[in-house]
Amino acid sequence: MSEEKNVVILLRQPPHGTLYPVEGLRMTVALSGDFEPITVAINDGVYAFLKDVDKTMYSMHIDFIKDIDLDIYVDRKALNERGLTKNDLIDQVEVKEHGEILKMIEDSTVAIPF
Amino acid sequence: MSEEKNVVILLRQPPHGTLYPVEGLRMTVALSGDFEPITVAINDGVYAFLKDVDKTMYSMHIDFIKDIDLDIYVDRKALNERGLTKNDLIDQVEVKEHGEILKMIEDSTVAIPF
Amino acid sequence: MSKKVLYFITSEDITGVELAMEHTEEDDVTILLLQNAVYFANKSNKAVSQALNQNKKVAACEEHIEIRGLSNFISDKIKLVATDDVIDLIFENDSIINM
Amino acid sequence: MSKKVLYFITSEDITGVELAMEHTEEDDVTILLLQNAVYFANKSNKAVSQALNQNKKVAACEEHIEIRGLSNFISDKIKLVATDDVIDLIFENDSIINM
Amino acid sequence: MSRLGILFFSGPYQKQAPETVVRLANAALDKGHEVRVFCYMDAVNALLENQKKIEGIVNIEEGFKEILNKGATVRLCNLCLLVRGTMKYCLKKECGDVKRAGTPDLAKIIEETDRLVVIC
Amino acid sequence: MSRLGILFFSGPYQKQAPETVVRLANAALDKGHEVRVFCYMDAVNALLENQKKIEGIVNIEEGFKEILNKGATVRLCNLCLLVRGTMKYCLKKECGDVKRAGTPDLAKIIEETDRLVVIC
Repeated sequence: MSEEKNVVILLRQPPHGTLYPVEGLRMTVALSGDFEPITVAINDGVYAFLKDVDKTMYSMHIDFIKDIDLDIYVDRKALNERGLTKNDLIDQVEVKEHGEILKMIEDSTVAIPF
Repeated sequence: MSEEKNVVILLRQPPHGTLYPVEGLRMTVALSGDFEPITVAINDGVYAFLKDVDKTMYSMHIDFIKDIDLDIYVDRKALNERGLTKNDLIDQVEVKEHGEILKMIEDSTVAIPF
Repeated sequence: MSKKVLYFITSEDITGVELAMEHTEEDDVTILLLQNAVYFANKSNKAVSQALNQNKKVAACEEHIEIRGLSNFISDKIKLVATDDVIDLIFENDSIINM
Repeated sequence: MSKKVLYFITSEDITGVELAMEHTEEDDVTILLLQNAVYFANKSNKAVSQALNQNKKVAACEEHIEIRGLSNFISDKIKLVATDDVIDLIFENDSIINM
Repeated sequence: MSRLGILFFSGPYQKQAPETVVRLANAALDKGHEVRVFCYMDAVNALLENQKKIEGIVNIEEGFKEILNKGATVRLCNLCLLVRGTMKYCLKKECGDVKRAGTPDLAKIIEETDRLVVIC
Repeated sequence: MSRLGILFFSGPYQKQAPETVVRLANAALDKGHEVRVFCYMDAVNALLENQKKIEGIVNIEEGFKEILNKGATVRLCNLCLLVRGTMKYCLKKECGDVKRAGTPDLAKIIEETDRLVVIC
């Protein structure tokens, strides 16, 4: 059954105010043994990937996710709403149009929000 | 010093999704020995006083607050935004215009949000 | 390949409703509101009203509506479901978008 | 009787900023943003921009801005305050509206 | 019979989530389904022993004992317990199939169940 | 020298609040102010013993030990501890002036301090 499951980890909360985003990324890492989870940042979740944000608690998760060739996508709509651009973000994430983000969520069979 | 302090308990969250409103009313009760705290419901806090809401967890607090002649005020603006009217609420609360609610908050020296 | 998708919304975050409304028309989408998300069922909520106008299926956990005293304030078009029915909905749908 | 009032905002609830903006002009009002409320300091936030345009005093906890990497995205008109200054602000004001 | 996975994040007496988890689990078990719960972050504290019963408030410990008794499995994030200092105080195996686990166990739950719901 | 009251509601490792409480208390104490903290709802669990140190994560138990050591008083809502089953596992009086209290003790804190801040 596992090959049929598309797991999406949805990061929607900002880093540092809660431990949710950190735990979400830790979950992506944990699920990567059995699935190919996609990490998708929407709403305030996009703030987790600013260049200047303190990533002490989760940089190792980002590195691990990239080392095993999994993707982290960021919703351009959320960036626009916050006056942010691709250049404000770290290189390890990929900015996608809102429609593409929707498609990823639509195609998931299990979506887990953090 | 205590006679100078106007304490306002601000209920802003809906009942039942969290224990905050219940704990807020319990706090009003607890503070009533030393102060005359005013309880003010704004935003989703107004839902706590619907006639039909299950008040098992906090009806005793409301009764106590009224028994010692303290007031519970509800923001009319918050009611309007939610399509609610005075008639939808229990008799123990008093609906006030938004301006009057603001005045109560302005006049407080300690405002505690729940 | 049309599938049945359940938006399982338990948080006070309207994003789940918005995502459901943007979901492709090809799929059969149901929005299920639980916990404080049932406040979105209030007639005065714009996102849910719009979803109903677009003939999206919107359901709400009856017990969570009732303890909040909301029965009189929600649209007739919202289907109230018992906890039992929630379980059935979960298994009837092919995928679950949790929010 | 004018007094100094501090809106001490530590939650992701814009209500605190809105209440501060509606506060009587007679008092000397400062809006202080901490924790996730510092995201309201983002230039794209309408409520805080409006408060600044009305010449309200808006301060934000510098450390909370910095760990979030927000320094480049906030208005120059927002005063960044160290934790030490937060303590001074608390005692300099006559009353505290927590939100 | 189908298998339901449930993930949640909240401790008891703060948010409604633990109560909802218990209700849904009970309903699923009563319908003959299998139920596997994963407790992440504060949710691990929902399984603490000695939660005092207070009238009018649903006791979360009892709720979990009930679903464990009906055959639900409950897994507690190890690291979440460790940082909170509550490792030693959770319900014991006499109560049913409740034990500490790593985050990869959630992967196992997702793999071995038909649906996963998350209670925020 | 002034007196600062601090009220908060969140347990450790979920929200930033306990960390902010520790920071503000430290800053106030270092400036020579008196600090009194009241822990309500989940916040009582911020004072649990044996919180494991993890690199990169601020240890909340240590933070509270530090401010207690500097003379802060910390009061824990009794009923909140009781329902959560964590009554017996909090920091002991050897750590400083930390003890269980009723909600009326918050009234006392408000009365006896110059300002009360709430960390949500």
